[in-house]
Amino acid sequence: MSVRREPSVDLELAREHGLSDAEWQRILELLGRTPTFPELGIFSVMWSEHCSYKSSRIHLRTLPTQAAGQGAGPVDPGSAAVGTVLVGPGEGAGAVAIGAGLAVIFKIESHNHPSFIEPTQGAATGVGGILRDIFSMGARPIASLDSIRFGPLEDPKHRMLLRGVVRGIGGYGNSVGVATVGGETSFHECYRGNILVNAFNLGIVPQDAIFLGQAAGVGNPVVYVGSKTGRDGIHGASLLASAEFDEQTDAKRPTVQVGDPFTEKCLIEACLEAMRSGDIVGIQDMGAAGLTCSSFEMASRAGTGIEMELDRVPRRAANLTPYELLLSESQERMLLVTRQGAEQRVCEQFARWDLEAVVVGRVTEDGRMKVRWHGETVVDIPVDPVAENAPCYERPIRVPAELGERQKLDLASIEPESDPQRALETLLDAPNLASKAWIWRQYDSLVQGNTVIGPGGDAALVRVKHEDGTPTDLALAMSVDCNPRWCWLDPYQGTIAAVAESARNVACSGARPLALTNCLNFGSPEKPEIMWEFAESVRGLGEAARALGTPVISGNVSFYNETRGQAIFPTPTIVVVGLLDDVQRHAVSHWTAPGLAIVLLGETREELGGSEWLAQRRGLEVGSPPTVDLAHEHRLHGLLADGVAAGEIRTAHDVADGGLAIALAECCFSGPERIGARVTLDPALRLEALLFGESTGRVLVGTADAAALLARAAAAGIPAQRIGETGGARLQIGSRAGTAWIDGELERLAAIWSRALPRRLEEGEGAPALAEETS
Amino acid sequence: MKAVVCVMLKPDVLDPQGRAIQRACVTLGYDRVVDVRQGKVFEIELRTEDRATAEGLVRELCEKLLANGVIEDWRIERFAD
Amino acid sequence: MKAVVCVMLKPDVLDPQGRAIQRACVTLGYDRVVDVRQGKVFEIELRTEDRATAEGLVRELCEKLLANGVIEDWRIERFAD
Amino acid sequence: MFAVIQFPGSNDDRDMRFAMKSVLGVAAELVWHKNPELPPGTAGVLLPGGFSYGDYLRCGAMARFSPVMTAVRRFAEAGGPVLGTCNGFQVLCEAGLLPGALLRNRDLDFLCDWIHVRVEHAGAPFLSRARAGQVLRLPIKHGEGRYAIAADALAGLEAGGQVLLRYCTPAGAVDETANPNGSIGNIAGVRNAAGNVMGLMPHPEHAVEALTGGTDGLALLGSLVDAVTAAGRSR
Ligand SMILES: Nc1ncnc2c1ncn2[C@@H]1O[C@H](COP(=O)(O)OP(=O)(O)O)[C@@H](O)[C@H]1O
Ligand SMILES: [Mg+2]
Repeated sequence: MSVRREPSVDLELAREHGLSDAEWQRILELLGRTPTFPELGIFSVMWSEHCSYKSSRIHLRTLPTQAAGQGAGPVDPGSAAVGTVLVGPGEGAGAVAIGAGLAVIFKIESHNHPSFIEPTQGAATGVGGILRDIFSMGARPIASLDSIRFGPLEDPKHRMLLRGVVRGIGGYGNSVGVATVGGETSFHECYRGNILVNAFNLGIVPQDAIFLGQAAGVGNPVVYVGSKTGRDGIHGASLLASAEFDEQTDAKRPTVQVGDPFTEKCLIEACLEAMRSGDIVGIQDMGAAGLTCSSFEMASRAGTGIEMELDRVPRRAANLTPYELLLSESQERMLLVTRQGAEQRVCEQFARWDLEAVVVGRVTEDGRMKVRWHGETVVDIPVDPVAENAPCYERPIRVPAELGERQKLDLASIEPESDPQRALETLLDAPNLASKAWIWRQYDSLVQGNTVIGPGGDAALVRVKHEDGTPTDLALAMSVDCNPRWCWLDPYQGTIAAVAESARNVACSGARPLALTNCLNFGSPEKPEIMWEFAESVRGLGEAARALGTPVISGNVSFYNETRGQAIFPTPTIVVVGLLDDVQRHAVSHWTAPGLAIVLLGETREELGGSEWLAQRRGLEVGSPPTVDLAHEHRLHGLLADGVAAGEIRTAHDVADGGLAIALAECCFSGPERIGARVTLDPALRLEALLFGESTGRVLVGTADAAALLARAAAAGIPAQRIGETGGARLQIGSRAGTAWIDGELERLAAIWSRALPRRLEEGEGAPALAEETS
Repeated sequence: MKAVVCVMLKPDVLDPQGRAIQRACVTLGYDRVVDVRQGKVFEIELRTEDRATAEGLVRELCEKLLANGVIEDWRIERFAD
Repeated sequence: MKAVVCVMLKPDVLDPQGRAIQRACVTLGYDRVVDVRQGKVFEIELRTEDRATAEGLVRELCEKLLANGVIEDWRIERFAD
Repeated sequence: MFAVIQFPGSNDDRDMRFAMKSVLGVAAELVWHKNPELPPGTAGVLLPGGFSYGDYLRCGAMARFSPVMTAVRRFAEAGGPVLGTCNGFQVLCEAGLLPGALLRNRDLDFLCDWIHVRVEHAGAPFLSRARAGQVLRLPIKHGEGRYAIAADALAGLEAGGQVLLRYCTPAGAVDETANPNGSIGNIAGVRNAAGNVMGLMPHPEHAVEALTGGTDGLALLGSLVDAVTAAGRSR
């Protein structure tokens, strides 16, 4: 056996691994002995917040994970009713039946910290990881979204981060041939020390061909597939800065991985091929905590054990230790369990794609994970206690002392808007509201030929094909949303609003919301105030999901998003996915022709708390976010779907950040050609609330048959008013009495809106090109 | 004065490009090619005749701009006139 | 034996990357940087101890694979052990 | 039958097959790059877009060594029609089947957008369904699409009528504002001297349905179908 220098394992080392004293005790009891060094490594990652959800689990348990009316029993795959949840949280991703014998599989995940350290590779590997979650379930990934948040663009570092992250997401997604069809981008001081990069992917699979990460069938071979294992990404090099390691060992161990989209593309094709062959029993990607986490989870789900010969694992670097091999997070690797006797065939199939596939172990019945290294047993621990019975904490919760202060907004003391035209232009130029075309033009949004609505619309809309390429009439709509400022002012209301907005965006295409996934980005769970934010947010998420009939089928929690004690705003990123039965009948979010009537659905209230107008024009981030009437939202979804299906609704655009004036402007210039609008409003409210207030539950509609639509709205119990018509080359908004509040040439307004990001990025031309280049 | 600077991925960081090239070499029959690493080279033209000044400048540039120390190493390959 | 090979765009081919970096240098205050060209560097590990063999091999590789003669020039920067 | 070559890392291979099979209704098969031969009955070869071999080293540089490329070269030398789009164009240039090379975009970024190209020379086999001067709206999606070629070779190309498509404004004006990537002479697509091999950076296979953005790509792919059908009849 090769000589290994390993530190001696004790409480001290356990602490350096991030384990608490109580957890250390638990390990000793579980094993009845002191763990080996590799075993300690395994416990530390399996029981880390990231893998075990130890602080979040008791909250997440409250979320609805099944469709309304769906029984608890197993469903009949192949003919499950549309909307049935086939796989809920716990697997790589969730699955929902969509008809035509197909299911949609989707999930969102964070890659925040790596992207801060190395934006291009951090973001790229984030995309790679979420793709593996999807195709490891047998689905072909067809569409991605990204939700990215940075500090102010005035900071050159954040310009560099934005460029790097976009290059990473594009570089990886474009190369693997999965369309990035939309996303969300925002900027705020609170992300200066901790950016957010959340990646979403969605795939299609026949309902009866969904694969799970299970190591079933005693005696079945366990096969390692994909890239060789290197020393990269071994957890928290920082945690391990101990005397037992000489300086060099640590310096040699990169914490950030480099993505290899080419290998991933080959893996996608090879895995899908292999899964169709009938030789695969279970499959999972080696994500966080690599080989350890994947093998434990697979064995745990199947109630089996695994026996592994670590020296068979393909290695990229010399002298890798068992500890490193078990914990490495090298990318583009999968773990498969095949039928006995099929392993040779499977390995050859991968060889066709020039991918390495090696039998590294087999499934056992004793429920233990046994790992040998050159004949010596280096790990021997029971699977269940590690994977399933990980610690679970009910962390203390405290309402932030200054919450009242945050929420205080005395509208009477706010100076009224005296120059609405100027306000509109300021908002159009605000990075949070400006066009994000500079970003999404760098993403291939067309590959696979299914993109009906790409980036730039409310929700992206993607046509569904069978694996053999035959098109269906179905399409899926998806949108990623969160207003972090609202969540900071009121995490409960803010999260409800995020779900509502995402669902509303989806409904604007004509699709019916089906289910959702979420990525909960928060600060340290060890702070009671943060834990309060988290609990409130999950409470809101559950309530909204129930009310809108969109079960939570997958998700991800990212804690510890803080730097020097300064946490980010609570940022629960939501993606609602919706289904459209007839892809030919859909609505877009821009005017499609001049001469259409403009109808506003929903009610505008005097709500300015947490608005972009208040932030941009008065420098205030206070108040309570607008309230959400979930019953109204639900009715609105039905109205939109029916109105689109009936052909009455051509354009539907959700009124969100920046309010009615911004939404109107977007309708005018986000289409292939600009079309103006003339709108008259009743000045029943404060002007800034009327034009820039962000009351929820509103949608702008363009229709050729206003009467029919108004009747339909009345029948559905949705307030609706005709406010103007499309046409011309100007955006004009005024009162019925004839006061012109806003009157601007589209060309000029559109230029402000579309130049806002590139202008800021070019100003700091400098830090751009540099190290972000990979090719 | 001209400086030639090489920026390479750190030895333990995966270099997918280098690996692909090495494989291509073998496929082409060059099986003596056991490893390839691909990096970036910068030829930097500096307005100075002084070697020490140039070196100081280039070092700063490497640290600030040309390499990301998290995954890359750099070296000044040579100076030329 | 190891060979270090540089591949650069031909002098008359526009190198927008090099130009962007040059501008970035100036923005950062390094106005003595008058020109930057960015190329690729390959570190090739060869199974041979013989310098002449190595050189022959590397030349062939450059011509066949590593550089595209339409737009690029290449040079062997050095050999090392 | 059309052979759509599938390299490891090809992305638009299935989309190309979809365009030919499901939209144009002709036989089309994916052909694995390790095949030393084209399938019997191959009447046209399509090299799809994507990132063959990850586009590591240079776009198309490694794909040209794939075993199937020997057969493609033979097919081309025998006068068979070969069309390369995006990465397929890059492969053809690297393989020497088309003149020139494709470089990093002028503005460095990958660019996905709908652009316009002007047909410079209509006619079989690639543009019989178009007329000279016609403007086509097609998508591009590439990071390395800046066409480059030495000055004397360029003169030869122009003189020989080998420049088939140029980036232009919607109205058909060829100027710098309409040049998305800095290509010399706004060149978006060229053919070889014999006229049976063509490469272009835009993606005709992504412009075949109104539902997903437009149908101008059929001008190219449909022409190819016509050419192959005509050849089949005359044989
Ligand atoms: N990072 C990004 N990647 C891709 N598309 C993006 C990104 N950021 C924004 N977009 C697109 O820009 C448009 C506007 O985004 P957003 O302001 O979030 O819309 P909304 O307010 O309707 O949710 C959307 O179509 C969205 O998909
Ligand atoms: Mg949004």
